[in-house]
Amino acid sequence: MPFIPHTDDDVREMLSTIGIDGLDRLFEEIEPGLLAAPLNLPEPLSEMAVTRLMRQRAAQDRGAVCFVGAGSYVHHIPAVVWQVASRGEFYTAYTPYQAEASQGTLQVLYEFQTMMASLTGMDVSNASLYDGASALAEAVLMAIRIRGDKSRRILMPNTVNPRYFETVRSLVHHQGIELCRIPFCNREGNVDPEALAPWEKEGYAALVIPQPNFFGVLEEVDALTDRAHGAGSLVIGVVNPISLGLLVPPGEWGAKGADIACGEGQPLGAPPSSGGPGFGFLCCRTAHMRQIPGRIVGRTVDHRAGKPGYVLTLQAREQHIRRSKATSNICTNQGLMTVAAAVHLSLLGPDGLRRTAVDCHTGTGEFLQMLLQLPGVTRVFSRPFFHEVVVRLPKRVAEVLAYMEPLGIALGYGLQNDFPDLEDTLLICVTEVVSRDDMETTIAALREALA
Amino acid sequence: MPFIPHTDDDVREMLSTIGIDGLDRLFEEIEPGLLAAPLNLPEPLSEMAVTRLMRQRAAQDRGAVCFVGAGSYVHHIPAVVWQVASRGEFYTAYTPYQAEASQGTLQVLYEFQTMMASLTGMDVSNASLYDGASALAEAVLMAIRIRGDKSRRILMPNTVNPRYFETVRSLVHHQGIELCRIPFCNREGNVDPEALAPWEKEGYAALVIPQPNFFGVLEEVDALTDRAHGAGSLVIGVVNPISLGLLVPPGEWGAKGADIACGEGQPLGAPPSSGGPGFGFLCCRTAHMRQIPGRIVGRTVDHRAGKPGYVLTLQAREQHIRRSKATSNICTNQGLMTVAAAVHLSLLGPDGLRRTAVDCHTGTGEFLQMLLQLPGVTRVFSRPFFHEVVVRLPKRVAEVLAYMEPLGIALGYGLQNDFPDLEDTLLICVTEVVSRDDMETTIAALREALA
Amino acid sequence: MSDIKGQEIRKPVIFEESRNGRSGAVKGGDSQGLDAAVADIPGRFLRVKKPLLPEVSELQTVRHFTRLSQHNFSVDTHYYPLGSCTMKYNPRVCHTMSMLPEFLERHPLAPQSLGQGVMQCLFELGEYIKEITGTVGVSLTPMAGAQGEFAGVAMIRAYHVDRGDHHRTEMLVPDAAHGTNPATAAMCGLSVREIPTDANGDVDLEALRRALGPQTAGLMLTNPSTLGVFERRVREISDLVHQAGGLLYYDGANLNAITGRVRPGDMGFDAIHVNVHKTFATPHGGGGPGAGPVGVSERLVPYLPVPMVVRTEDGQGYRWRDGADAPRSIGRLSAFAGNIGILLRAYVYVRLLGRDGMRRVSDYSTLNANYLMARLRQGGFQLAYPHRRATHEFIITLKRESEQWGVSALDFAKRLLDYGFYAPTVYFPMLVPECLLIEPTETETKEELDRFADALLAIRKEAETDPDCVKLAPHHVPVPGGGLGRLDDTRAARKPDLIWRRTLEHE
Amino acid sequence: MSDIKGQEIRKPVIFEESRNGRSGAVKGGDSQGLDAAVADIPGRFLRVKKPLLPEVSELQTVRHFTRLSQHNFSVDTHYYPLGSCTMKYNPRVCHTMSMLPEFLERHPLAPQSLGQGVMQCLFELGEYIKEITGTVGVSLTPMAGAQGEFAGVAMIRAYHVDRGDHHRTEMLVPDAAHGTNPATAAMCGLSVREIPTDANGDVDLEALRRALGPQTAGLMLTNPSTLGVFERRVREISDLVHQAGGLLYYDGANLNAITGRVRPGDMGFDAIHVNVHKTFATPHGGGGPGAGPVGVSERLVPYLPVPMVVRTEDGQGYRWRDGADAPRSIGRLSAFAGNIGILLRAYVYVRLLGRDGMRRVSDYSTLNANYLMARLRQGGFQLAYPHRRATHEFIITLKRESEQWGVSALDFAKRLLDYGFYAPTVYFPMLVPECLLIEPTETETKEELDRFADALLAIRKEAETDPDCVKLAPHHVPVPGGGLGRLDDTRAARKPDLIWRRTLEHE
Ligand SMILES: Cc1ncc(COP(=O)(O)O)c(C=O)c1O
Ligand SMILES: Cc1ncc(COP(=O)(O)O)c(C=O)c1O
Repeated sequence: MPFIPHTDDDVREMLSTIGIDGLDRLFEEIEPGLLAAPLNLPEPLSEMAVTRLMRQRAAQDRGAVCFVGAGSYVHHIPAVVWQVASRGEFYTAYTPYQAEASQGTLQVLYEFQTMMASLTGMDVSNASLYDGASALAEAVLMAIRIRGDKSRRILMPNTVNPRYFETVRSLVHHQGIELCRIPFCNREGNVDPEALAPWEKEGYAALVIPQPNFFGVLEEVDALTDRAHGAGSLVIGVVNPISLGLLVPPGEWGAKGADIACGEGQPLGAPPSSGGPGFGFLCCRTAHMRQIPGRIVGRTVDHRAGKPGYVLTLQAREQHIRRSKATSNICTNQGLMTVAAAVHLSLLGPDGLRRTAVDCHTGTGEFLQMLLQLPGVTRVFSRPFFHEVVVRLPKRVAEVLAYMEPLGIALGYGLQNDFPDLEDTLLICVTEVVSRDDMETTIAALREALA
Repeated sequence: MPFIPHTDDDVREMLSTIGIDGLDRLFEEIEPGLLAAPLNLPEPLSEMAVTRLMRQRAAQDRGAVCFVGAGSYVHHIPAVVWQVASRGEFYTAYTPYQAEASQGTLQVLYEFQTMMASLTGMDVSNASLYDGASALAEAVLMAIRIRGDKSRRILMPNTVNPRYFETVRSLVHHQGIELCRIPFCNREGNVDPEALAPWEKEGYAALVIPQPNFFGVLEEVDALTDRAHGAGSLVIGVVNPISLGLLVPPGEWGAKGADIACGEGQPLGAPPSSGGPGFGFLCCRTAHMRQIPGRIVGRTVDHRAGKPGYVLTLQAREQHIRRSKATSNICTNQGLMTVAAAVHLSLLGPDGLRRTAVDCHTGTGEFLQMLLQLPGVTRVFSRPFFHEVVVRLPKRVAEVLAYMEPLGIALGYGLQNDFPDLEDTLLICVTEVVSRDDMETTIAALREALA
Repeated sequence: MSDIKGQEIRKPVIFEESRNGRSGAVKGGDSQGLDAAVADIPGRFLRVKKPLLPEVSELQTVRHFTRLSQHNFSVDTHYYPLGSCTMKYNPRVCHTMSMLPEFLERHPLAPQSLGQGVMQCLFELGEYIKEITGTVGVSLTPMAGAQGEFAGVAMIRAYHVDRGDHHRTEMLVPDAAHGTNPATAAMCGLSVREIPTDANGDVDLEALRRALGPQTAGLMLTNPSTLGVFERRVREISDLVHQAGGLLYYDGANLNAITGRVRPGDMGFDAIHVNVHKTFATPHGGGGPGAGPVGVSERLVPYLPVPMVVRTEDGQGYRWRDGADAPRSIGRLSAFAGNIGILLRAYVYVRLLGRDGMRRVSDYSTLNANYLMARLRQGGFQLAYPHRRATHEFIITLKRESEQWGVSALDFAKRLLDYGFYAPTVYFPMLVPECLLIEPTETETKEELDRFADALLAIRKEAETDPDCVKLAPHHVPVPGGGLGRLDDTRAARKPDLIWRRTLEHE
Repeated sequence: MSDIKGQEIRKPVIFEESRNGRSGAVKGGDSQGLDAAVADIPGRFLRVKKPLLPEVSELQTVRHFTRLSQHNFSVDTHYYPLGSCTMKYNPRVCHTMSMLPEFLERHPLAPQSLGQGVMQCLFELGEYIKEITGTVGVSLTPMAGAQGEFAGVAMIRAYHVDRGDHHRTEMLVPDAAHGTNPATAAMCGLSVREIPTDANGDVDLEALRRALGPQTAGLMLTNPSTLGVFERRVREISDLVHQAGGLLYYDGANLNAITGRVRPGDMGFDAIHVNVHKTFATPHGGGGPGAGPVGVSERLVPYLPVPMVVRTEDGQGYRWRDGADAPRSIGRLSAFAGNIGILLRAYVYVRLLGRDGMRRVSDYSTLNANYLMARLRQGGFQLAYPHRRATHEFIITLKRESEQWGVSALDFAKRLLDYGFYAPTVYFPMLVPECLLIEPTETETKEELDRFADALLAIRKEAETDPDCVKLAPHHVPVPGGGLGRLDDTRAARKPDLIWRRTLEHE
């Protein structure tokens, strides 16, 4: 029996110890009328057959030369990362409830927290949330808790990834929180700090600042942060961790820095994998530490020798203790992905991370120049960007994408669905895995598509 | 610097501790005239670039539907096998010279030895040799040592894999050992025990018996063994370990059983991998234990508590102790492959091994029937076989194979090169990974090829 | 004798191994000219201070994390009877197949034509989950059990709101419920009322009746409950709640006990989440990722969270259905479509087990629990619900031991580590004093159960004869600092040390 | 306190976990009708007694072998300064790339058109090895260093025989040589004469001169030698041997010390093997597999072992050249073409390092050895060759310590395990008494070397003040039976227990 080790003798002995005469007796407390008919599930497959099946399925998912970013990024992941993270001791453990039996996982998480806090320029980090979008929702809820009853209004620029907006809406709207959209400048693609003015009279709990924003454009984070702080509000930064190899971290925005930083950790060691699993990260100031959702690992000492060791801590925030008053309902998070991230960041180091950021950014710059050589292709926003950029095509985007698709080229993400004003525009991203050859082939194909 | 952890500060401090002022000084004892010009090697590649390169190379090696056996067999390998065997602690250890620091590897080897000895029906096993062919050469040398000066003649039927014959010749001929070829019966494909008669007067050290033989044909192992023993000679069995799930093991051949059993372990957990790595195994009777080549692990106890533990043992046989009088020059063997084999055999168990053997065999039988339906295809030998069979085609084999090749079908192994008498014949093997669909597609293609 | 011990050598924090300028993974080219390359980004946007990331070699990275990994109990190395968590064997082939590069490298926004393989797997998995849970609609997007709960409760709420039932803002939750249940209700803006449990572990029906009313949004129930017993009057309960106008949420954490035997949908539940890391054997990874697909009855179908995989109109392929397509959906719960890599593992698992295998899961997990329970009862342990069958888990209470010998459930748990077993769940559910919630799972052998029972019995003996040995345990499980003792939780919470600092003297 | 310890729990032999009828990997179908299926095989050929193989579940298999793996020191977990074995970091990407399914699944006799990728890698690797060793022909087929030696010596012998020099049947081997050298010569039917080493670790030239003669087949030399020094008069030696009509064999075990600096071919060697698990960082896997490519000078090219990858006539592709194609070849050394999976790892390694990287290997391995040597000398250890530079390894002799305190090199080695270090090579080469042959490799950090030096110095102190502590070491490394002590080698050899038997009472 697959995965079940019981021999006939075992079953006999066990039933006799229990004092019953058959497996069915184990279920005798269940009302007979409830017992289900045999399920309509496929016949079991051998491992060999499953292997064949899954390879066929995978073969249908032909790889594409990928110029799509928009929240998920294809980076090179060193072979070490998943060979280490897939080790059974990490892979098949549970949340480290018994600290002494889980020091490995706990120390990795402590190291992960250190890396994320330093990367974002914040004081503390939790041990992960589901993804970047839900992390932003948790950050919003956290800000509301911090602000107490003062305001239930959150300013959410339209330059935030629209999928993040939708997720935040689904996750927080039950709690009477108002999400106010802030428009962006059509020419520059960023939020003018003046756009906050209308909200300042009534006040708001927090301003969300994406850096880079969904269009790859760099926001004036210093001015925005100071302005929000000036209005007595909190600042939540939403950042791409790769960009933090190069860009000023949220903790250093403006005079006082953002209060909460969050984002999607997928670029740190997780393959895109159709969108998941990656992980959400969330960092904040020490002052707000007890408002964080999710697991947190702390360093302590053992009772006997006073030597360092690690435990899950500040658990009074969590659902298993605080129940309906918890900071969140999250329980299982994305643990293993943080192991991968810790390994990935250890391999990269600060220089490697910076190099990756630069390689992506210069790749995007180069590709942009090549695009702009094509007749009719124009750049949409004029401000500085990081590794992602919006261009307008002289032809219907859907048509162009359809032309590229059978060639195995994912040319970019069409913005028109989410932003009706941005007709015929594409959000384009180049990461370090895209080669010069890839770019040239793509430009040649695009030239034909536009012809 | 890839893989080199030295910072500039490290290098400075280290040089100063050594008391020199530069790396070149480390090589000052080398005659300057000997120093080489910069090597003509390619520029270094990043891990990402190497990954791209190797994937391109791999993509050239398009998989084939494979009906070739002839000494290497494509079996399904459960995912567990290499995930466990690739664990760093197994993968990056050396030969377990310090027993206490290598109990993991040593216990696995002890378990492996137990499995192989039981599988072959022998008393003891070594911890692996390079491959099946070189294991046969070592078995031959071992037999010669056991027989002392009595004879330096080995009877080697022509039904032994010709590559094994070539290997044995290269490896033993310097020591004045005579390899006598024994013809096989053209109709039945096996060695008639009577064929040994001519050698019995002068005597011989050992008879090699392949089971199944190179043609897949089952030899009359009982009669051959008894006859060799009757002539005062030793018997060396060369066996396919998968077949031992089903067939009488060498230890039980004839009245007394073979004296030495050896073969290729690749079917136990090693992918074909263009021919290597697999491993050679070699088992024998307790009486000949001290003549075995290669590593052997023994169970012993610790000095303190008297609890079981494992060590490399009987090392007085080996090159590092006995030097020019050693039983072999082998040092590094195929250790990791035996870990994979131990895991693989644990997953299979006796029933799983038997099932695999049966599935392969019935697959071959079915495919043979399908082949014989094709006009002009005939079976060459009439005797019982195991999972491999010889057929004659009504057309030049080279032409037929060339037709199948671009279809990604490796239809079999043409025997004519090795056996000029076996014109237009193909050695064909079906293992459990070949599906019915594969067979039908192949038959359809072959029908066209023969048309 | 020196106290330096091979197995207990200090594991430094990786930052202590770091040296300025050292580097890991093999990157091409050199770092020169990096600044020039980003000249288009104005200086004010550029980071000045290097982040504190390890500067270590690739070997140091491998060695550090490999050694840390060995400081973990896990299913692959230890028996792990953690109640309510179903720590059964995670088949390796599920991992291998979900890690095929074509699956991993697929961008979520890549054309759907280039993702038909993964989408077919997801679609079929949804169908299987519907069949197993007895529901008619499914969404795979929730990223863990708790998010599945959120989806379920949010759907219930949306249902009431859609019908103008704005006053239904109270969620009923048994006192034995997992913390995520009340926390989820709160996130959905509902108030929580607790329903007590009766002496035999069933919901107190009278109390339930009293609690139901026009304010009732619904009831969240785990069945088998977290008390390790099957709620016998579940149909009565569901009728009562439905009659009161509420809907029923099923916390599927314990589905492993009943797959192929009973279906939550048949019991009358309207929304159900499945923890794939439990019943579907996907790994828990030391904390996640999980996935929490939700299945629903007819009336909640319109509210399912997006996106969902559906068949294309021509029936030939699969496509994503998103918000535009599902106007009454409770919306999106994550940026893309959930933890697809995890869902693939669950898919492979169901294909391996098939119909009979999915039924054997409940048969043998229940057999193992009942056997272990019988052994422990015979050995003198007190059961929380002695008159009940165990489901796939059961509870013993150490109240007596704690009163007589001063040895708590936590002490038993810590001492088990010395014996090489991970500890059962302790102090949950909260209503049973000094409890151990023990879940053996179907993939453990009788011998392992016997060893575990023997260990618990031996510890009980120790508790009687040498209570300090148990109270100070563990004695043999090293901590990274080189110590061996139990860790100081209180200090951790009082003086939080959450990130490493270069200047801090830790040792 | 109980003596049951989490880290020291008995690891049973897997057969003890076995139960009749239990089974592991997921196989389809059922076992019914197996007999009928092989009705075509007469009964006398069929096995009756089931072999003793484990009957365990997949989880039991995973758990058993995972736990065993943790009972191993390895490069991935420990500093491993095993002299002459070059235990440096084995890049994981080499593993991943060589495990691509297209490479793994290729049958050795599949059409060559379907193997051009792997063949191109092999061809290029051969070219790199020629360049690195300074040779003009290469064969990759030998399966380890010792088989490479066999190939080299067999070629030398074939060369003499071809020239009618049948009397050249004596191989000269320095007394410091590795055991495989004389053993190989013997396998090639040659007699062995040992050449002594002088006080500074160089070959005794006078003795060599005396030994040379018309019977000389050649000289086998390791340079740097196994004494951790570079043979300074290697050109004089090669001239002498060549003048006497002999050829020179280079044991490439120590190539890591000189890559990119000096080439064996330039020193005058005619045949050279390379241990890819040493210089080319392929893993040693607890014993192998390795690969031992041989490079040769012009005169030995015709004798290279088959098969070899060569370019096709049109220069567009690659093909196997075998015996038919190479009539003077010493022949085939294995059934197919050697350990190709291992050679692929070596190929990836060279591509990662490139020209500069291959040179850095020798720079930094030599730097590390000389630094560690300096530290140990300063700490009071006695060097075997105090007047010499270390190469990539060096020898300390514990003669003094052993005489004064009765603590042997083996005791030091065992005590190092308690400190978390694998032990250096002991008692090799045989001519240095109580020696430790220490090879740090280039991939270790200065800090690790310092820790190791500190440990050796601490042990030296222990040897002085508490010699029993060292003599009874290790104290903290558990053995599977649950003990902690040193293992009894003598008993193992006297009463060999080489396979487990059901009836045997082991415990
Ligand atoms: C009964 C119960 N409900 C809900 C959950 C939450 O599930 P998850 O951890 O997947 O969010 C758990 C998890 O432990 C549980 O045991
Ligand atoms: C000096 C020397 N020569 C030869 C060998 C034999 O090489 P292999 O183990 O690859 O057969 C070794 C291996 O340890 C060695 O150190």
